[in-house]
Amino acid sequence: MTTVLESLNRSLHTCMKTSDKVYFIGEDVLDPYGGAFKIARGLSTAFPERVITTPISEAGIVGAATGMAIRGLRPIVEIMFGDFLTLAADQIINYAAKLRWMSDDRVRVPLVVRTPMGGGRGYGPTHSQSLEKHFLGTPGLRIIAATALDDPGKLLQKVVLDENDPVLFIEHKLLYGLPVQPLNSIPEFEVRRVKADYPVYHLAINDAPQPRLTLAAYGYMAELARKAVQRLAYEHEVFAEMIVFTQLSPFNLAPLIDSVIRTKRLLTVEEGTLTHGWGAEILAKTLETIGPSLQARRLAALDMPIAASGPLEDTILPNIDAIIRSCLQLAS
Amino acid sequence: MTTVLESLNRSLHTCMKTSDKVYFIGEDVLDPYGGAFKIARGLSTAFPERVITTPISEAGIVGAATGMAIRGLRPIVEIMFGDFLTLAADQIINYAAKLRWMSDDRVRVPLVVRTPMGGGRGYGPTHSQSLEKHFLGTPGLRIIAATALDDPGKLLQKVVLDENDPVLFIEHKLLYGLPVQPLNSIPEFEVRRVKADYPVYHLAINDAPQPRLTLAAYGYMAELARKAVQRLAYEHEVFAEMIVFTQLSPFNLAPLIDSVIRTKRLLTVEEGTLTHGWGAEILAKTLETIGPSLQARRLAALDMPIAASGPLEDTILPNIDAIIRSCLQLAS
Amino acid sequence: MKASSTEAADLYRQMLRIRRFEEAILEAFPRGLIFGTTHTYIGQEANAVGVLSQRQNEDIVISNHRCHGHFLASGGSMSALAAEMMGRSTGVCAGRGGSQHLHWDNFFSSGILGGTLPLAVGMAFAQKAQQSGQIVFAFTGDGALGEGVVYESLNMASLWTCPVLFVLENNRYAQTTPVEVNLAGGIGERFRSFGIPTDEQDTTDVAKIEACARSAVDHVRNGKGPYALIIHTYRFAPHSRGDDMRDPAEIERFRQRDPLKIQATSLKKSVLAQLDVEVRTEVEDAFNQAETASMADPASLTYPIDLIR
Amino acid sequence: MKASSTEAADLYRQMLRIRRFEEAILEAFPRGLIFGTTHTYIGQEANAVGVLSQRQNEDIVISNHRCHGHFLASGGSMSALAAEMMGRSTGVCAGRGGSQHLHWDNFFSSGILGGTLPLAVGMAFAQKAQQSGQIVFAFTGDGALGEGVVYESLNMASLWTCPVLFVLENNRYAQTTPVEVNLAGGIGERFRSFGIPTDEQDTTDVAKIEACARSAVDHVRNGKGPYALIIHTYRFAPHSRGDDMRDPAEIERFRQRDPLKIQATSLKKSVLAQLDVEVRTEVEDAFNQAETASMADPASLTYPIDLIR
Ligand SMILES: Cc1ncc(C[n+]2csc(CCOP(=O)(O)OP(=O)(O)O)c2C)c(N)n1
Ligand SMILES: Cc1ncc(C[n+]2csc(CCOP(=O)(O)OP(=O)(O)O)c2C)c(N)n1
Ligand SMILES: [Mg+2]
Ligand SMILES: [Mg+2]
Repeated sequence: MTTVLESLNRSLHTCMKTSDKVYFIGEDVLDPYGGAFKIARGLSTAFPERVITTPISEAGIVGAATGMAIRGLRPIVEIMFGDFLTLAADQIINYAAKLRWMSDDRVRVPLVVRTPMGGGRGYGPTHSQSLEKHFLGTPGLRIIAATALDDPGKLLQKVVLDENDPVLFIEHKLLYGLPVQPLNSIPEFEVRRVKADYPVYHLAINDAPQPRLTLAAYGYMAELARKAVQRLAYEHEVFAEMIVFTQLSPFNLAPLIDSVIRTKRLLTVEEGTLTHGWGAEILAKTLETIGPSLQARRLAALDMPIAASGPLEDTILPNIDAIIRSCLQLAS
Repeated sequence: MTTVLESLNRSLHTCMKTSDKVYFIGEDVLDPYGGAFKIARGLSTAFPERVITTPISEAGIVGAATGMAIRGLRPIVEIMFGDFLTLAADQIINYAAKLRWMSDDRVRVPLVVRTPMGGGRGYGPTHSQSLEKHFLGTPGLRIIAATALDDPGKLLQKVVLDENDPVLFIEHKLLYGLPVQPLNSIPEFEVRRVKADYPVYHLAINDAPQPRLTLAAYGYMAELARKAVQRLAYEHEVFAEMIVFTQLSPFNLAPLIDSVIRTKRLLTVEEGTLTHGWGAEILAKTLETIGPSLQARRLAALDMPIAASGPLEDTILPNIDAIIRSCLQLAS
Repeated sequence: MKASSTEAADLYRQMLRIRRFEEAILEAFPRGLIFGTTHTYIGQEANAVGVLSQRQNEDIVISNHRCHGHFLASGGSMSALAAEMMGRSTGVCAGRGGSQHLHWDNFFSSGILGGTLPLAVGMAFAQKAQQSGQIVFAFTGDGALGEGVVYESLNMASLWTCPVLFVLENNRYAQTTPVEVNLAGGIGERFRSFGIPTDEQDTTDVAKIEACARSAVDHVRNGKGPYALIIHTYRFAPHSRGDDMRDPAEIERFRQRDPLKIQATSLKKSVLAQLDVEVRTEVEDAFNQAETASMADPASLTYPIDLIR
Repeated sequence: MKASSTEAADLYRQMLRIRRFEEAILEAFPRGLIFGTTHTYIGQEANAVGVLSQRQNEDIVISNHRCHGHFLASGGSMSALAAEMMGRSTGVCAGRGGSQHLHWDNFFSSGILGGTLPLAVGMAFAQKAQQSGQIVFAFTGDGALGEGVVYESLNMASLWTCPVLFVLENNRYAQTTPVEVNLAGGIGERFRSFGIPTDEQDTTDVAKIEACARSAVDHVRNGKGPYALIIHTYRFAPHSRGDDMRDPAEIERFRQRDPLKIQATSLKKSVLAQLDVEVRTEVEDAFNQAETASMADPASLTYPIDLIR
């Protein structure tokens, strides 16, 4: 069994071994610590010259990495908590994402900014957020979210070695400890990888009748959604299919549309706060695409900061029961 | 005739006269210059102690103003171009907007951040954006957009004198030179102000037949949309009604729902880039509310930076012809 | 000036309260009582206690992620702090904030490094504008000097002659990173290059820190503008929990100048014994009180602003 | 070291090209030829020309909003720059960038103040890592010293011994704000507090600037890390256009040390006359070429990344 953490860590080792252009940059990333979530473990021992521990300067390090990327390196920046991305917002939105286009495509910026997002650990309002919603739809920025499905390390490897435009790579903290789930290993589910550079996954319960609704999710919420789909089938005899995204922005909606054309019912599930979140775009685009027969809802965090206290945090963030409730409402 | 610029400027004078808690803070805001867009003109002469010109430190001045607000003042920060809001993103999202909630409602932050947004002046990729989309849906942050309709100065005054939570106040640059349009002075339109703290406006062509579709817009796009609605009626005999928002986040959708329940067709128009923009949430929420009979589209800027060259900029940003085209498609 | 023996005892008592509280927090983790993580103040007690001895009633304290010591030395309730970390309704912020997000009276902390400094400057500006006589104490670590907004803040504080005392606690590490790896040039120079006068001390002697704080605060309170007190110190416990990469010998060496040991030398055995009992009891009571309080109630959650009106 | 007369003439010629180009730009506005706005370099020509005389072929130049002078002194095409500002397809960035967003070869500028500095540091880091021998010239104004990211950049540059020369052009104003109102402490101190050595000059003498740049560049190119050249200067024209709030007498005073006048004294009348004609012709040709080029074509627009794949 490989955990998501191990998969990402191994992938970074592979990337650095494969190309000496790859640099790893972040706060407290040196061994033996290897970064706050240990994703960098072993890197500085294996590649001492190419792992740079930095001052606590999120804007500065993203900007510096952008400069490195322009000049031929392939830097990976680790932002210790995704909550701190706000500090690098200008460098991401007004610099990294614009430089290629502004230069009439002569400058390329193969920059990867990796960061853990998400709650569930009682870290409180400034260390638990899923702030990717504020970066979605930034022209020139690709946003990718790791999942436990398939091969998160391979996803990261593609981003690091093959991309030539800036990527924000989101990793939910609660994924790290989960086992990686190869597509053929997921009990009771038939999983298809829809052909695309950044895969979209289609999950359906084995031998189920026609699904009544479609769920869309990414990252850790895809895990919760999958469990909800299972319980819906067994406890409520409501059958749903699921689309899991890895590329959030820009996105390939075709697999979702395929499914929704059949089900006419769509639920998006995300951990960020509801309003103006990821699901809004998914609903809007689906509506524009398939027209006036769609029924849809979104499930997300309550529109408030995330409390440290367990019972409060549990109430604020979406959970399996809430997904099931939303599905039942939608299916009825 | 009063221009929007004059209306806002007078409003600031009124605010500072009304309350000695009001401070005005920003780059190059002193007389005789009075700020890059002259909205602050005369303020530093009339209230020399309470107008503070600052270093070029967008994060710092928003943070400092947040501190002032917590301690009983009512600071208004001018960010010279809305494109620079990214620099203050952390102070806005992780500080100003969270402090009340995190303190169990004991801290209040009556902070106003005013900023001009928008293109149309050839300023190029870093001085022409409508970046409010990245801040929409921030829990704890109110976002208000000025319009030329009704009384923009009064809107600003309410924000400055009556609000006790942080507000981002968006002013499209092209509004400044336009005349303020009192509701009863708009030729050929019947305009209703829907009762709400932050008004929502309902516009319909005088004595028109049942409208075929609903347009939703804010800020400068509301001006273009109104002209489009007029031309649609006269040139195409397609009748539309319009909802103009001043409060973007959070928002009151009831007036829009009222209209869309009748028309079943919705077009949102915004100047920000399309994907994950304002319209996404409007479509999503409308769909969730009225269910599976809705037809909707969004018109927005192309998903790219904004070019300096006129013909390119004109192509990237939405215009009246594009609104008309979108309406005709939707109505057909 | 030699402190009277009651004063000396009080300084010791305050440091001991912090020490015992933090130890109790670390012990409470394995018992599953605490949500999230923590950054303890063990080893740095002399800074908060020495500096905040100069705080007057309504002065403001801005703290960072390592805030328990600052909070307790500012008069914050020990049981409310324990309760906050246990997610109870009786917590300082009713369970919303947790360890690093505290607000109580004129005390503020948050978990994003550096971002508290412009707030401190703005608050100081407001107090000056309102001629309240209040000043702001703003605590920061060496690592936070990496953040750009710190320099924006120093510049504004200096330009606008704001009554703020910057207290820079250089505990020689930011998380796992030694200060030399994070910081080029010098700490004092950084402040002085913005025209902010500094006092730099390498000490854990609370009496000495108190004396330095007295003249620093005099400067600030007398309208002479910001001042920076730079204290070279050390933390004995891990950055948060179990993440200590430092050489144990180094820790041992610094433990020789444990602020409690130093201050203990000026106190009688009997006084020490009595304080020991007093503080142990206080901490036990605080934890008992916190533990028996009800969990924060989801029904108490509110939206941060009215969603529609 | 006395420059040979051809060198002296060349420095003059380069400054004159910038001067005449900027004047032509200001004249072109009322004719409706230019999109957006501009920030001219009139008065500061000696900085770009003097400093960039030390640039070797592949060195990198990072510029700011006031970039035309840096661009021309870096060898950028005058007609492409004029075309860029007129929104033509032949513009430096095919009309996408406009006045302040230029990229050509190893030249970069952008319109968000301060944010170019971490890029400069990262580029310098990359050149060092690749042992290319290339260095980075990073130009900044006094006003940009308000931005926090500048200090994050100085810290990284110093810690990582990056081959970058910071050129701080203090023209005594940021837009309408005098430097004293924006900046506490001292400019030199700010750099030195990060361990970055500085050379501070109050001059518009291109020969002097060239000499200072030579030793500064030596330092950087020899792997000794970053260096800051601080040049106290003045702009004669408004910040952008028509927004000049300065005392005309002050402008007049500074015009006494017009870099062109100073450099002219070391050149023969005949040379000056010839250069005058040459440069006038060059500028005219450049503008004609730009004006007759086709407008940028909307069909040339592309999305910044593939939207779906
Ligand atoms: C903006 C930001 N970046 C990173 C962190 C993660 N972090 C928390 S504490 C810490 C080290 C801080 O070092 P220092 O300022 O010296 O304080 P100390 O922990 O030593 O008291 C880091 C990197 C953070 N909280 N905020
Ligand atoms: C982040 C940011 N804030 C504000 C501005 C607006 N602005 C453009 S130039 C300028 C003044 C810059 O002064 P300085 O750095 O001294 O350069 P100078 O114009 O004097 O050459 C300002 C405030 C900007 N472009 N970017
Ligand atoms: Mg430290
Ligand atoms: Mg200047």
